[in-house]
Amino acid sequence: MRFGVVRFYGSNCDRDCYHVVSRVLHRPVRYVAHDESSLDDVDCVILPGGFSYGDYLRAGAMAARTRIMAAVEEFAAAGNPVIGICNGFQVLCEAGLLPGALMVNDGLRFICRPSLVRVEDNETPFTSGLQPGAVMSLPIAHQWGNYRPPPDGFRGRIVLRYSADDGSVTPESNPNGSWQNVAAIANARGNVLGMMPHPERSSESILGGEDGLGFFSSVVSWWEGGTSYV
Amino acid sequence: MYDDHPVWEDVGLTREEYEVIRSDLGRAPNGLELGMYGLMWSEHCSYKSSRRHLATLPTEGPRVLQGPGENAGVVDIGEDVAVAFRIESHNHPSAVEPFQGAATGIGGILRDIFAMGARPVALLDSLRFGDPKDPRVRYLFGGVVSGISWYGNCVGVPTVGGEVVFDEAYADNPLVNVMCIGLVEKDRLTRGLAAGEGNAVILAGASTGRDGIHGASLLASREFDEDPGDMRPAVQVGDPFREKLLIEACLEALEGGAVVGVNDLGAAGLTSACSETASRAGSGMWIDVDLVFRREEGMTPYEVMLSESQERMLIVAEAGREEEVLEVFGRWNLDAAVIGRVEDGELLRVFCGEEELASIPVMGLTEGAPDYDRPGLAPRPSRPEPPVGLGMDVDAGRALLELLAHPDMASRAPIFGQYDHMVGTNTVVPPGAADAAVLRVKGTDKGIACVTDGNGYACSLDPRRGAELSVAEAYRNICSVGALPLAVTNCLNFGNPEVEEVMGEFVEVVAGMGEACRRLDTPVTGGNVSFYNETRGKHIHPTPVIGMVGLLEDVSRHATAGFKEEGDEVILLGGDATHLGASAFSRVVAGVDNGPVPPVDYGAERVVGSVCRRGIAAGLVSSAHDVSGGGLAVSLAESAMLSPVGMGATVDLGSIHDPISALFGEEGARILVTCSPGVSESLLEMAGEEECPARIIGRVGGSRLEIGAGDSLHLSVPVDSLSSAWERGLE
Amino acid sequence: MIKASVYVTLRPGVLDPQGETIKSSLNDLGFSEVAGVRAGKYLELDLDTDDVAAARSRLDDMCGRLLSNPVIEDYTVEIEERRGS
Amino acid sequence: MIKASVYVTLRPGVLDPQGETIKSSLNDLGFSEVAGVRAGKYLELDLDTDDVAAARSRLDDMCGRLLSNPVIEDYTVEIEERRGS
Ligand SMILES: Nc1ncnc2c1ncn2[C@@H]1O[C@H](COP(=O)(O)OP(=O)(O)O)[C@@H](O)[C@H]1O
Ligand SMILES: [Mg+2]
Repeated sequence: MRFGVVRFYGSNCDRDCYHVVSRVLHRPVRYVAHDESSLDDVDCVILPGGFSYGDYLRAGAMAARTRIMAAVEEFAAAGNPVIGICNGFQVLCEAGLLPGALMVNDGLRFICRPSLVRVEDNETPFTSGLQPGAVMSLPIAHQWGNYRPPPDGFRGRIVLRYSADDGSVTPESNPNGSWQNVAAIANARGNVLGMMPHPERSSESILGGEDGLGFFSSVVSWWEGGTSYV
Repeated sequence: MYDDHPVWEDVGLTREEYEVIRSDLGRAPNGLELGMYGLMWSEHCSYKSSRRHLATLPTEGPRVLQGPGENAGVVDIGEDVAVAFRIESHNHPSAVEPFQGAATGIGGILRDIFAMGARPVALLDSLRFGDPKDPRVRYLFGGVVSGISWYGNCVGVPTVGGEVVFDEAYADNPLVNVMCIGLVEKDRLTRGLAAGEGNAVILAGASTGRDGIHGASLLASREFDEDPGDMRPAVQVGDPFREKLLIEACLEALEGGAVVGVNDLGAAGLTSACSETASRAGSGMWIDVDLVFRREEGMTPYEVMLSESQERMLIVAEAGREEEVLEVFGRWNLDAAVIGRVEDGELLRVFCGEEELASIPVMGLTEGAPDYDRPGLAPRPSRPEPPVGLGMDVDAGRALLELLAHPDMASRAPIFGQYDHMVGTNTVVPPGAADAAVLRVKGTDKGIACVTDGNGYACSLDPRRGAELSVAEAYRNICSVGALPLAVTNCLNFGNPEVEEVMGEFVEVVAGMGEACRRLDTPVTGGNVSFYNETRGKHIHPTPVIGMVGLLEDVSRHATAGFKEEGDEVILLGGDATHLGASAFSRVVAGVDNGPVPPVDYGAERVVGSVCRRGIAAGLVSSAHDVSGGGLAVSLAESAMLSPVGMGATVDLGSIHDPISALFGEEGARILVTCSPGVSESLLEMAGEEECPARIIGRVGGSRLEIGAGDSLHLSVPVDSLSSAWERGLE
Repeated sequence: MIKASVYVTLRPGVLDPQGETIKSSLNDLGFSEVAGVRAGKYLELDLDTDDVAAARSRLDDMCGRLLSNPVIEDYTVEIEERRGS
Repeated sequence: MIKASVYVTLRPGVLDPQGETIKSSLNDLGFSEVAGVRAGKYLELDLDTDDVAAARSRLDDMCGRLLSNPVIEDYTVEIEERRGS
């Protein structure tokens, strides 16, 4: 299974995602430039975190309009797995591949710290190996992570919600004001996932935790095992 | 404009300096030339008041690949990997515009690191402000922290450490010192050299505008008496997005092999980048201002040469291969253009098309700058009898809570929580968890530890000892995570050097720092001097900020400060404090603003550090935390608060001379470590081998911190209460 | 050359954390009369054309495609012609 | 009740990285006529008063103290009265 990590101008978690795929998962991976037009040679696309185009105008807005995003749309339409992490999530919303929008955090500030999330949906390629209801610790690092659903109603899947350590979804466990404590959503089909927490930052024990690895290993087993939810 | 002769005063020079220029050139300089001299001979660029003193610092060591004189110092950590690091101040810009001032400070220090061919992997920020209750101070503090957060987060370099101190002395002159660390393969190490006749001089990155003209000579090299409003044109806006592209493009261009040298454009812009690179290589150079891409119309050559526009780099490329370099920048959507050539000879020549506008001996601009032996009034450090216990009848528990809630000691989470400290996935020990940050070095088993430390308060009482203490504390912090201290970079923040009292302090601080670095085997590989931190005749505390890096051979063998397991034994490496001189307790609790600053016992520092490192490397140590601000009691409290579930400890100091001094005194080299009961003996044995004082003083467990001595219990506070005081202190 | 102004505002009903924070800071500073604040963006564009009608439709297009996010934002365009420049 | 609009723009000569990036993104999207973009802030305030003159001076004060950063920004205030509300 071959991964593609998209690099927009200003992406800065591209190398971290590349590292996890190549050094921790031991799977082939290549960088995909923002102006490429084909994803024929990859099986899973990662839109990494960072500050594409400086987060100027709106986080993810300009990246969503680059050439590669047309290819990502096609790739997703064919049912292939696409994951957007942090800025990648913002790009997916801006590109219309996921419903809704990410606004500035309630506190307006950038927040960088571990967060607890509860798994709501394990019927996506990226969560297929996770237990529904399980609570995981994943780092967050964002200023624009306050998820808002579209005005005409949410027609996607909630995949992760910020929670307390016992799994209860409380206002106190919501770091940024997200609707429904949303930390990650997927499209209705389930193959496009956007998440604010950074799984690539908690995929090795030396970094203090491995809860994030499950997202990457899930998609590998899903693909290699041929399990299909989509 | 260039022939509209500005007088020497306009460029910040003295008449004597002007006369030297005249005689060097054998003629009167024209306006452009004078402007260039003015910048290069400014205090900020020429170090004219500090050079001779900095020359006394120890700069050599077996691991030093690059000492002072380059954009950053570099040390070898083995396996072909080197660490580049440097600290720099952005005090004056931050006083005028805290958000952008601090942000562009981050931009500047990053460029010094990737100019060396190193990929920036970590940032640290050392900050000083006035009383946080003052709304203006809150505004400066808030602005600086969000500026660092914005720029650092956007470029994707984690901010992993730093420090903040609040003291009236900085009310009008906040200090913003930022440090950057980069990693480079040894054979990729690049220098700021404009070598090789005919090689191309390429300017890359942002276009040149009118921003920041005379920033170095006016903002950073003068007192700050004027209304900051007057300085506003010099304020610059940062563009971290473009900087991120510039990092990637420069590192990629270097891979191609066509690059001979790289230099950032910082203070004094093109003038400085051209003259420094030519001077280091012993070359001449010509450039044509017409070839410099600009963002504003109608800029004069003078403005182009003096502009301090951000996010620009100078690249010297092999003749005939310039296209390769230009192509890389183009791919990163950055402008780049050949603006001149290296040439033989000794002149920096500036053209506008065919017309030669300036012709100055390169060395005259750089090495030829004035070198002053400014008179200094030797400080008379206050060294009264050390206060013992202060004769006070204090409730130690209440004093501890008061200390923890003090802005200088309270939790820094509200600050580092705004910094992305994890991007890059190298951060093994994040901010707040230990005495130093630890980063792994991918592709090896190694780790690097880094820290900044400064104690302006101690320096104000006793400049020499205060400086020694600052180095010792950095050293101890590096040892506490298990790393071997390697080398030092430093930022020397002072008032006006033309004031004898300030110059006297400066000389003492440099002497103290040099002594400490020699005794602790941590050579100085670079740094920065910031003078003129003075408003309306009031100058800041002499404030040397030490940036130190250390090495862990096995990064998985490191320690953090929080208690780990119930039942672990608490071991004190080092002796007991016997007095309260220059302590946070005497200042905060007793309101006594006096010394003496305890002297550094280098022998003790070395053995305590060594035993701690060896214990950690051998896997004997569960947690380690040094004793510094607030003394033993604060140190124990921090380890309790940082434990996973608010684990307390019961400590019995045995027979001590004076309990308050033992609890809150700050003298001496001390590190608190915890070990599981089975292995304490091995650690004590190690200590014995090195003749390091060490003893078991207590046990981790329970939900309270209890400290007693023999039969008397001096303090018993629930960890929860400690935490709530500590966590709210900075709000 | 046409100079255009684009105002991007949050759609009614969309919570505006920034506006709310500004409002409460203003109240804290003693501006108690401030009953509500909504925060938006203001963009000035220079367009290299003299055809106002065409410019208007192009601006609509720019707003739809990039300058605003229809999920949460509305926009308004104003055009100011500068003759003879 | 008075409704006021505040426009905060960067002072001339101050670098506008956001505006420049938006411009080049618009150009890339085929809007080649876009010769320049300057990005600013737009705030709508509801003020609980009917005294326009007082409101104007209070707004000036708000801009000076919080809404704009005089070091790098300029501001403009527009007031629209809404009678009877
Ligand atoms: N306090 C100091 N200790 C040691 N070296 C210093 C100190 N201050 C400056 N230096 C060294 O002097 C050189 C020139 O500094 P500077 O002109 O500020 O560099 P840049 O042009 O890169 O900003 C640098 O190599 C720097 O490391
Ligand atoms: Mg430099």
